[in-house]
Amino acid sequence: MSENATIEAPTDAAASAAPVPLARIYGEPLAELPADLYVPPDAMAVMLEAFEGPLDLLLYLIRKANVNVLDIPMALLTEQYLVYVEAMRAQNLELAADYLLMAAILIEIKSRMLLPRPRAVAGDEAEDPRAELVRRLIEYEQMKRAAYELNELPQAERDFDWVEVWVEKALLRRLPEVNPSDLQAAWRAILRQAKLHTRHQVQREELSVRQHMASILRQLRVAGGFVEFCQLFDPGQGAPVVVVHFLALLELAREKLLEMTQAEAFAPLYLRLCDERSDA
Amino acid sequence: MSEATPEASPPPALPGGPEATKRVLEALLLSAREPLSLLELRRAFAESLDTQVLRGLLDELAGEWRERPLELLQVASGWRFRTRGEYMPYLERLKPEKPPRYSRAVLETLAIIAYRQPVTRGDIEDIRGVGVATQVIRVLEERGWVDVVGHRDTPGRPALLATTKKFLDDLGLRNLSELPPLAQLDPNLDPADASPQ
Amino acid sequence: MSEATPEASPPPALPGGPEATKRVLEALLLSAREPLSLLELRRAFAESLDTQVLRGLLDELAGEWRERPLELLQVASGWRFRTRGEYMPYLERLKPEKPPRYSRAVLETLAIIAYRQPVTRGDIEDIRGVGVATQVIRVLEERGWVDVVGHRDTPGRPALLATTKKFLDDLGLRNLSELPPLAQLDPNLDPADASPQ
Repeated sequence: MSENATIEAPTDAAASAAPVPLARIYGEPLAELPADLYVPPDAMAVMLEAFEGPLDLLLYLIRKANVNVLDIPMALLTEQYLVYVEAMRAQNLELAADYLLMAAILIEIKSRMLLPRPRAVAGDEAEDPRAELVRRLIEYEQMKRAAYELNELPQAERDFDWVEVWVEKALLRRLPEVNPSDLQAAWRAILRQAKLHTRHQVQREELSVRQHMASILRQLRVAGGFVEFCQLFDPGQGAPVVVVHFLALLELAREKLLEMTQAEAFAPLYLRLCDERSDA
Repeated sequence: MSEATPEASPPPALPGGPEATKRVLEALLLSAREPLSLLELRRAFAESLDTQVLRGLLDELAGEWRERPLELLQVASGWRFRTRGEYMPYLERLKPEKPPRYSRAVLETLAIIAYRQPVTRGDIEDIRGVGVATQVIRVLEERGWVDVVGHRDTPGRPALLATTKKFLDDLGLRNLSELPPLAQLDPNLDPADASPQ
Repeated sequence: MSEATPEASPPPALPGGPEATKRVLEALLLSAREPLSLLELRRAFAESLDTQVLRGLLDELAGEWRERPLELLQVASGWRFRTRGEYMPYLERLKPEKPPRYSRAVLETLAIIAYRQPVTRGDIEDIRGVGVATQVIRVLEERGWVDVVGHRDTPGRPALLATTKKFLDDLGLRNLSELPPLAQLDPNLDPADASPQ
């Protein structure tokens, strides 16, 4: 993008010396494409898409030209605006109606500027035809900067996270709460009822075997088919864990939940789920 | 706390002094999923805590955390702990998706709603000078930052949009007056300032 | 954001010493919604932290919180902070209603699965002496506490049920052997003691 595109007030001489217009854009003569306006087509497309709308484009032109927004040279702003809009059209960018509407507004203001202003009646100053446009530009620029400032504020999830420490009782999900002692109580109730005291005493040691039984079943399920004995063990977990794991294997075999096979003595031992025999 | 069922017990007496009370406040604020208002905090203490005392303890608590990785912040809906900005790079590595970065269209629409509320979609379009895509407003509604607070009594009864408490909370603000002040337009701005970002 | 985008920067060097690292761990664990495994914690540090060092720092951190309202726990799927039980009555008062409770049938079924896994529905019925409604098992499966780990090789190939990692996490247990032991049960226990609360 050119850095020095400015709206230079042409002298009358320059104006009178203007050659035959190159083109007319929306009825406005365009003498020549300002030299500093040439932008490679691809870059132009990117640049034009960067504008949020006609007000944004106008503000850009005004700021780039470094002119006072309260005293906009309408003829030149209009000309430059139309050049950009024409460039958009030439790039086959879908030209929003908003841009065309603004073109019409600019042309209308420009022509009203050329008319002699009616004398103020009773001391009231006649309104500047640019007043409404200026008001809109100022308001938009204010909001545009406010948007920038808002985006600078620390924002949840982007710049910080809220803290929400886990609360054991599932208070927030309104799900029923269970704690280990509830299970103990439930178990006792069952026993009292079924009079199975001796049969169903459960010890800690047995429970850890039961956990390993469940995890071996899961492991075999995921593997599908035969798994070599050694693969079920992780010596890194230490001897006590390996022993419990082995006890769990034996218990599973005893309960006929898994099947062990060996082709010959000292050959690798293979295991699979009994219920997979029919699938295999 | 005894083993007796706590739900059934009468409101407990204030625990042992302000230090213990601060620990309760800490537990409440660290585990709440929303900011807690003074009203809610008092409810947690079965109204046995004076509002002025509570305010003082919250300030002390915020002070105790000043050098730590969390900060206790007062936002629109109450008090809440949040992580400090410098820890975000670590936190982000564990996030499955990147936090949203909003387009200029979304941010400008948000600014207009925030500073000019309540506004209709038409008002926003007038100020921005372009149509506002439905998607833009939906993004803000889905984030919970904007909602419909009424309808203007004009033809079509357009919806009036305003920002929510969550918007203020998520930006760490207590109320709208803490929004950055609107800039007074300087006619001779640095031109670079106005170029599209 | 004026800050450099953290995603683009190379993995940061370890921050200043173990104290600063512990503060990062604190920020991570306090803001996480789920337990964080060692793997995830190492990922947050872009793998620049040795697992043994990490383990040591987590133990130190747990020690630092020993006297505070939260505790740092190791559960089945990793590490997480938890609000200590004695603060529950305050938290509960923030909620207008009381949480629901599971029926006796659900609790007993869960107890049987937890203590006797893997079990079939038939086993549960044998132990309870009554039929078990499909709904009862579905409730536990939907909660993510119970799942099918295989089928017994008997006629009908009944499904074998076991408890999940989530069950352990939600009850604050590291493994099944942390369940209360069911050692010597005296059938003449004080009835109040064993009746479901």
